[in-house]
Amino acid sequence: MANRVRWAFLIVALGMLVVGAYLALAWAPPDREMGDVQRIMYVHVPQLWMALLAMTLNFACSVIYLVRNSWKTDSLAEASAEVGVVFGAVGIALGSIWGRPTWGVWWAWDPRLTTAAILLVAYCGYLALRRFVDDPERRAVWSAVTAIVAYVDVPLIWYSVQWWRSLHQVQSSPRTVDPQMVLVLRWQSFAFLSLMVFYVWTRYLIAMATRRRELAMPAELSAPAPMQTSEVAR
Amino acid sequence: MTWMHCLGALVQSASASQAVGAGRIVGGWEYVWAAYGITWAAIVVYTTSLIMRLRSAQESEDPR
Amino acid sequence: MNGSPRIGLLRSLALVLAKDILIEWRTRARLNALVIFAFGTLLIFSFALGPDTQLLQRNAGGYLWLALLFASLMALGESFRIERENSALDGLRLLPVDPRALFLGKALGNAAVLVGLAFVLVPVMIGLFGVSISLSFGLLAVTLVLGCLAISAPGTLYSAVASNARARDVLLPLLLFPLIIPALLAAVKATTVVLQGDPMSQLRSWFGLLAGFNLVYWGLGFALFPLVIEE
Amino acid sequence: MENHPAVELRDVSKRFGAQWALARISYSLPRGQSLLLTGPNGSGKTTLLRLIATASSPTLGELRVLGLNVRDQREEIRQQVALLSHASFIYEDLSALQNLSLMSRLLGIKDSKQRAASLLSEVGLAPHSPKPIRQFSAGMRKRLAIARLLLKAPAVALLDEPFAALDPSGMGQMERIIRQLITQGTTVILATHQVEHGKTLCNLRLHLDSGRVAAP
Repeated sequence: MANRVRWAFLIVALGMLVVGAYLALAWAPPDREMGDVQRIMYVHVPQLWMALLAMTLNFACSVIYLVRNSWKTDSLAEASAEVGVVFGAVGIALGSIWGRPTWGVWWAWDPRLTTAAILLVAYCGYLALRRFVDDPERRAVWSAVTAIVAYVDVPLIWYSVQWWRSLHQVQSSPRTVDPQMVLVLRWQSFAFLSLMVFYVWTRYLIAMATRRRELAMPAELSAPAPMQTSEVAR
Repeated sequence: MTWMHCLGALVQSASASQAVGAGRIVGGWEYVWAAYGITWAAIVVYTTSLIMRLRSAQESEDPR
Repeated sequence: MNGSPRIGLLRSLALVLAKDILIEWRTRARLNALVIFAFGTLLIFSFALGPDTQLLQRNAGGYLWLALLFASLMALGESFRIERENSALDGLRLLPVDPRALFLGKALGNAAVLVGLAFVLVPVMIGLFGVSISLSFGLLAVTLVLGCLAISAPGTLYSAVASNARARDVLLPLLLFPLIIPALLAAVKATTVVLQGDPMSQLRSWFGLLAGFNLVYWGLGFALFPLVIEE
Repeated sequence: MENHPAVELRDVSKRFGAQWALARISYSLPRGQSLLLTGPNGSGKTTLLRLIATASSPTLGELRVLGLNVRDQREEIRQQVALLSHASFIYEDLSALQNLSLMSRLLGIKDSKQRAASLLSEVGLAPHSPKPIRQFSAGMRKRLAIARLLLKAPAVALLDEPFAALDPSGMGQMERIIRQLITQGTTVILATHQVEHGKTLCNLRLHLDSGRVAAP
């Protein structure tokens, strides 16, 4: 049953994205200043939003893990960090493609894109740390600490990059006053949200399967089934 | 490429004469196609990788 | 059983810090190597960017902080290599020493090494890049101290994590560099302003950012370091 | 509190990754007793001592030391328990005297320097006290480590292979120190491969094999 719901999220996401592609490429009007190039926004902005949402989920899981150790929150943290990196990488690449016709350069140190790129590197570091620690318990604690430390940096990075760029500020996003544009953007956001649920859910199942393999109980020990271990047992 | 430029100029002049419609940046559809192409490619690649990883993780568990 | 009386957080902090400084003093050769490394980094920038003296002058603050950041990686790694040898940090933890005192002591020790290094590098920078201090030396000192503190708090926390992982030499910069960007940006800008004058009075906001960064990461380190070193 | 056993294990298990170093150990050691812990390499002796010293925490089960729970009363346990381990817990770049006086200051002992110096002569290291540890031999390190343990005057002393790397005179000295600890009423747990030697010192014995209690 749960498995069917998980697949439904993927199917809904793909269906919405196909319709969304039509809405974004043909139905929505071109922007007054940016013309058709502005249509990139309908895939660029929602993916960066999803990246930020995934990292927020990762932060929440990390805090919860430190308060009350559980393999479920650790696995969810791992899943959301990877999904956040995937969305973030695509989102930044699209931002760069958008920047080329708009500003004439691939990379203009726009504060939003710069902040996103810094965060992307930070979360790649987080995933590398998870890879380089073999003991599951210590890995969970250390990566939770790292995630909290990295997430708290988001506002600091944001303000510092903004001040740093304040001398030649560029407008980074179009005004989405047209109701048709708002509608398409909202449609695409829900499509990517549904896709993200499928991603995180599937990645979570992979992480839990890995935990079970790492924490395999010998047969005669599994009888009392105390909390920490029963959680990962199926 | 050159005819694209001409077309762009044509569209621009047409819109200028009508004083409504397309704005400052004209054309650029190749960037739009690239952006949507990358998005869909990423979705296909990552979805396949997730499905295969989940399958191999569950297969390595079951024999036990 | 004569239960040992506990000593306070500040006293154990002072003892841990004094221990680190004593070790640094007894292994001065290592400290000298660090100074020479940082000096070499400054020199390399001059060669890599050509003899364009105006460019060097304009970016002197940036080169100074990059040299300090690279040197800090070595200092941080070394500081936890000492603790890992013979599991000495475990020994202190079991003594017991308050782990928060361990964090503050180690982080302050690392900051002290970096501040010392920074004060050695400033005259070198002035000589090499031909800059002069247009605001006061006191403001430069404040910038250096705030910047070094900002590197050392998250650096100590991450170094404690990375020192136990595989590939620790790659992991520490991978974790630290993106994190440190706001502090690095603020320190470089503040240094440049101190060197070249402050027509738009930006110094206050960069100091504010540095102070905020320090507040956040010294606080987080204080709260999270015990979790990192306990097994 | 005085009625609690020195060490009480109930179904204590410890896992490292997929390996179970200890599997459901249950045991109770009364105060003032001396326990000989034996078993082949990798049987879990060191892991057990590290758990009791709160250097790491059990994966499952309940472990109390002097009636205190290792999960939430670590600091209190650590004040009364001392571990002599394979890792010597000493700083290579400091001298023997500096190492010991650092520890005694951190423990809040008055006259820390005199106490450290007298302990150094007790373990026969007085002539080497200003030398950096880097120049010490393995046996000298072991002597310094036992001095570090005595400094704390613990209620429970955990000794992991105390005789390894010692010369005959060092062995004799170590034996004297252990006997003295036992007669002072300290609870001693001694893990060693020299079973016959250990039997002459301890009055109880626990044999471990692949993480389980077994008959020797």
